[in-house]
Amino acid sequence: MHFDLDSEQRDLAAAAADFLGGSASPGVARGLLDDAGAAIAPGRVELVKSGFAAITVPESAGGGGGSVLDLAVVAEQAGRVLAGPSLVTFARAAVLLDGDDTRLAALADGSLAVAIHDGGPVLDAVGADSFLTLAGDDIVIGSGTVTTRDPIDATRGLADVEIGDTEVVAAGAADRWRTARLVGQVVLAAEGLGTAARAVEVGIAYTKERHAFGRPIGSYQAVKHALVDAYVAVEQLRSLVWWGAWAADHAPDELPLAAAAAKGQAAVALEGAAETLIQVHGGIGFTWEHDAHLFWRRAKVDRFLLGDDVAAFDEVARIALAGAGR
Amino acid sequence: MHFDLDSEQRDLAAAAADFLGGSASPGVARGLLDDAGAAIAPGRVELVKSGFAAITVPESAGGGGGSVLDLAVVAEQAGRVLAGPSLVTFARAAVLLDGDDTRLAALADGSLAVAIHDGGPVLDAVGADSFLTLAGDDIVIGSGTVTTRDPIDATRGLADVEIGDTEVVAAGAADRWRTARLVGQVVLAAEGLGTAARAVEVGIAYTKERHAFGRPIGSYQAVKHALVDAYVAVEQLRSLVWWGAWAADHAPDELPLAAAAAKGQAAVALEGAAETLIQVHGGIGFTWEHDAHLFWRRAKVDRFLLGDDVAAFDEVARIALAGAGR
Amino acid sequence: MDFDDTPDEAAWRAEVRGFLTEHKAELGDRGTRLDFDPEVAKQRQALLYDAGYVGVTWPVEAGGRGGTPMQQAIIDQEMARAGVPGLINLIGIGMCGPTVIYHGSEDQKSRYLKRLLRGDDIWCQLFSEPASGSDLAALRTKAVQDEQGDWHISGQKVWTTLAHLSDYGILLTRTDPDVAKHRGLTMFVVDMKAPGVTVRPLKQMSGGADFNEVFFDDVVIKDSERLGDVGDGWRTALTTLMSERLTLGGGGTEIGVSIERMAEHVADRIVGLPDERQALVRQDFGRAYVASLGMRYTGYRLLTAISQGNLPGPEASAGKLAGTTAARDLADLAVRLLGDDGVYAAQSDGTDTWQTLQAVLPGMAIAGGTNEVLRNIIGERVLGLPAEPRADKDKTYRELAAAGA
Amino acid sequence: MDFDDTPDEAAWRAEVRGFLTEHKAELGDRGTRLDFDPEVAKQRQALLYDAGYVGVTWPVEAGGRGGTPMQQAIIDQEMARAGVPGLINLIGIGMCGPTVIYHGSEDQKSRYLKRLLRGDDIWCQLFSEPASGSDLAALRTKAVQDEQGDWHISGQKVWTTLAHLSDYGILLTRTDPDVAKHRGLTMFVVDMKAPGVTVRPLKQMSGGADFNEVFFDDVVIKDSERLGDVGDGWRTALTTLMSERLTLGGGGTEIGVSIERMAEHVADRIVGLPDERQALVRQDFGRAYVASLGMRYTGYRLLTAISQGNLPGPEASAGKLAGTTAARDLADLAVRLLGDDGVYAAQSDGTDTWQTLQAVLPGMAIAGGTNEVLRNIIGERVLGLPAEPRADKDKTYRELAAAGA
Repeated sequence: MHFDLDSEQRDLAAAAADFLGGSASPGVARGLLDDAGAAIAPGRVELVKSGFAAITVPESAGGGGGSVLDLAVVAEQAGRVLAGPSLVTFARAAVLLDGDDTRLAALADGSLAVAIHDGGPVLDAVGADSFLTLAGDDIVIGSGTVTTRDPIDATRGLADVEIGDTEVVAAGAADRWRTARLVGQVVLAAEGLGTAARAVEVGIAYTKERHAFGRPIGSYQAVKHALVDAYVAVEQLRSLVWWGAWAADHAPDELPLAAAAAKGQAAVALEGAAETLIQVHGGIGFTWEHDAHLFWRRAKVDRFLLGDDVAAFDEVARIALAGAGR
Repeated sequence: MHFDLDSEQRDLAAAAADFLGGSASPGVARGLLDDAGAAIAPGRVELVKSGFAAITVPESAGGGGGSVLDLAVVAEQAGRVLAGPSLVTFARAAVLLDGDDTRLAALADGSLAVAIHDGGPVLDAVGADSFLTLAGDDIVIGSGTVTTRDPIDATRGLADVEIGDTEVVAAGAADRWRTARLVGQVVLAAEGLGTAARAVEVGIAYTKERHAFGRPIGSYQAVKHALVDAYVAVEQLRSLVWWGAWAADHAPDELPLAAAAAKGQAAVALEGAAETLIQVHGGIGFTWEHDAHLFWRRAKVDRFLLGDDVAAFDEVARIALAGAGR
Repeated sequence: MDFDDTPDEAAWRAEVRGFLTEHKAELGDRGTRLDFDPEVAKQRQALLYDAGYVGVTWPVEAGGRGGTPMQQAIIDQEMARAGVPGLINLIGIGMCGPTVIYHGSEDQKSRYLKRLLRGDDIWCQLFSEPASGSDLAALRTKAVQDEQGDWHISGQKVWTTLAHLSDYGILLTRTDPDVAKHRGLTMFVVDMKAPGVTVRPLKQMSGGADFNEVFFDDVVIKDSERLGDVGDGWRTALTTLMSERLTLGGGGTEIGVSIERMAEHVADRIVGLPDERQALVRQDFGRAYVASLGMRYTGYRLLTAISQGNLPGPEASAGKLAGTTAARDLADLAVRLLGDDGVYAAQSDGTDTWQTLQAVLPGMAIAGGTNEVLRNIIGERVLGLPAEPRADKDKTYRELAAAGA
Repeated sequence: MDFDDTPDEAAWRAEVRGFLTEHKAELGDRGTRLDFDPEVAKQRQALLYDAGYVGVTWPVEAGGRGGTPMQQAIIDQEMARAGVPGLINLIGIGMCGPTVIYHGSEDQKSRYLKRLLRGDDIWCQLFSEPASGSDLAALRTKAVQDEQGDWHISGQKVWTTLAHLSDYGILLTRTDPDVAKHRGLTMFVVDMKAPGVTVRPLKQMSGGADFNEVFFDDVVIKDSERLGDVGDGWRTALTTLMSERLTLGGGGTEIGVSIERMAEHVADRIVGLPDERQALVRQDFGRAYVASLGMRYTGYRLLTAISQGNLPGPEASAGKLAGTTAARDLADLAVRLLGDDGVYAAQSDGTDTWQTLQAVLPGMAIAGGTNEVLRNIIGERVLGLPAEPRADKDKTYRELAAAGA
């Protein structure tokens, strides 16, 4: 049994942290809210250039030829600094374009700026010029009219999109669409893991320093236990993200359960961590200039992406109950 | 505005506490679990004799001619000491037998030992010789075959009952049946209020005395805040019980909402108080000889009586949403 | 038990209602708190004061009418009922004024109190600091007396509501760092237009700016503007905080969101959902609705106590605890019911009620005492549970500050 | 990342599995913990020990085979898989034995260890007392040395698993009340059949009796049965408690209820419910199921650490926190799904699995460290948050006892 990252993945995480942390940050996320003209970081061009975006694109198409787990490792680092665009978009595109080496190459070299359209607000629509969507049972690609709206979390690049002319990428490929969505849920959960873990770290650091009534507030049980509960939820999430990524790579029959579990736990753990972060900071925690609300904004938006947490837990129960007693 | 008990009701509470506390107690409740032959306290005969059981029976039929609020005041005291049989049974019977002065007199003088059959396990079936139930739209009374089962809370006198021959008490009286059930929910919530309030008191007393690491455990936030949350829930419940009882007496149109709210809050507040009581006691709290589990048993059973908490909250929402925007 | 007014209360209510009805056009409509125009708000308060409906519980000699808390509660209820906006100078009336009444000189009282009630001067309360939130007595703002007897103030306050509109403030300062931290404090009235006072709005995560930071750079205050004795500021501040609680009045029924409005929203949105989701929504909504009913009727118990001449104790804070949790859950549900619009900061029709509520609520569990501090207060003062041992009682402020506290 | 055995692990697993398969009839079936017959259980342990599968991680000279924690974890997994009951002397192996190994004399080691591993002697751990639960060092049981050097023990222990079947116990006592409470403790091996030892089963709220009270009335222990130095009992006890954590082995996947069995129950019962209730049940079950999956895969991370020769730190306790909440919610749901049977202690067919689980779980959030204590431990040792100030560090035990602590 080796249910842990290996040393290459740890190196990958370090490299990703280095690259992503060099430009993205909660401060950049706040800047996007303050100024609609500001650019998301690291941004689509830099993210593609770094090679991290195309980790799961085959080497034959100019990608990294890596695993979903590799991508999840990077996604966690992206989540820590609220980076954008989301690796969820690239992960799903890589699955949807499977076999279409021309478009995969365009995805990997940045000439195809794609987002995935599920029928509601589109993640990373801002800056995308092409949209993959499911038409009947066919996966199609086309242009789209993008209508941006006032964002809660501006790093998600969400917008309403009306799809224009399309052409078929893969016919009769509803299964592949589903798989791509499950992989997307795992990568989304990996980003949530990073965001939640970072929120807990920030909370811990503050409560060690901040004093009230002659001692650090982290010594008070109310504060300490809230952070512990958030930490425990994050570590459970980490296990589920790893399992989900492993299942995407090696055990497709486990993927539906693992992806739903990771998606649901991510929504709950991230929301809990972000709310705890604000609460342990007291007054400063709900000011605009503090980073706490940027983690919180991510939490409030992510819980609705790729289905909400309620749907995820329902799906977990359906799968578990369908399998009961077999 | 006088949303409070008046001095007569306070005297009534004191008298009820005196009478009920003279025989009933968690110790008696434990005894009922240890020895199936032991008698519930104060028991049907004594409770009738005291006059408390027939508070809501009209004076013309030999009852107290009091209000549902009066009965709720007594029920709270009954809940504090886990007394039985339940005043819920008497409250419902008084409504169901309305106008039938002969039977009401028998209820008030104890010659009619009745329980109410809703279709599931019957509260206070143990020791009852007659059963009121709804047949079609008629309220009927009849004998029944009582099958006792291994109880969780033996003070509730729950048993399965198969109804025998019946005669009609009131024809076309489905509305009255519903009202009786709503009144029953309020009185059940009042008993729950007493039990929960007492559980919080016991918890407070213990955590003031018990020391760990050189100070009373009640000074630790984890313990203190758990008790505060339980206390706050109990005080919210108290307000809802009073409102429900007032509505039963004076505002029948508010009764469905008030009864459902009280029922739901009672289930949640009592369960929370009982679980907190065990938790703050540590090891001693889950021993047979400690009283904590007797409060807990009451909580685990009561939440299912007269519909469960899930049904109660659903009903609250239905009523609130039906009234929205009117 | 009843929900009826006593004859006296009914008469008072009729009088108040009559006045509000008659003057509704002048008094305007209750909108959001940030909407109101300060000048209009001051005129409104003057109109109400001149009619005798502001500061009714204050002593006559302080500009009030020596009325009862219940009279005040009825005014609050009737203003809410009539949709008349609240008073702009609420903090002045609830906190600053009472402190001046108890601790001010006759000269201060005559100069300040009536103008405060009329809304001629707006007041704010300058207690909290960046490094002293829950632990108020840890404040750092320094006041040093010069040879003329004037005080020189340097430091920073924060979370100051209305500072940007205020004419005066009550200011808690540290005048002696070499005694225990509660003992070296002194309170003053400060002229908010004095040289050296800088007010900066503090933007919250919701985008609103309900609070300010206030900087004091060698601001000079005459010793005659002192409230209470030198070094006695903690006791003076307790008067202020106690008065704050009493300002609550008929409160306790609000959870930061109108439950009726929320019910309309849910009723509106639920019909579009599959039956199974509707059941889930009803379960969440039902629980939160029960919490709001619990608060409303607990508020009536408080009002009953007030009606009988009693003053609410710390148990009045229990409502806030129950309320913030319920409000959070309601806001969550409200946004969830927006469907696709829930990921944006406003609905497609431009309204943003629920998203804004969602962003305001985290602050509500903190402002006015974090939920954790409220639990301590209720646990200790209502339930009688023992306090935590205090590490800072036997040390001077200077020693504590050196240790990072 | 993989879930596969290394070649060594696979070989070991095959060997263990082969043995268990071959001897399944002798080893018997895993039933409830209370079912087992002590004599049968001792024979089972002897059989496993003689085959080399008990105490594999113990040093060879202590009767073990100097194996790895992963070998032990594989034995645990295979025994569970084969449905073989657990070892009766688990506390002896996990806690008492290691304490003897570290702190016992050569004579004690040779007399006790091998018999303990074989199950020839059953052992218990006598630490907790009525007045010292979480605060173990507050214990009162007195040990006084007479002129011959023998120790005389008086006092009471509680929560002692297996005391009624035990031959020996490790006993923590107070030998000096006039020093700080952690410093006046001394540990002994006590003969549980010695005169003056009385064991009384302690009935729990579930009706079971998994624990005992043990009374010591002038029980005499030779000084040669001391473990560690006089006054050094706290350090000795830390060895015991540290070993307890390591006993966990491949644990972390259990939440006191088999999630598969629970899923069967839900699947069974849910079909009879209206669609809307089914959705509510799935929501609750889905959340608890995710918690159980989270624990299972976190357990695999722990096992991975063990497989690589690392020892689990205090973070291993995190599982218990997540687990007790999930288990409580699952038990609640399970009983709820019984419908009318949920108000009785057993279903109409006489089974009482879910009602019993419901009654056992409140104890699970307490036994082995309350959830509150676990949160302190994780907060301080894993997250590095500061400890609370301790009021009892600078006082002698006698002073604290006089103050009621």
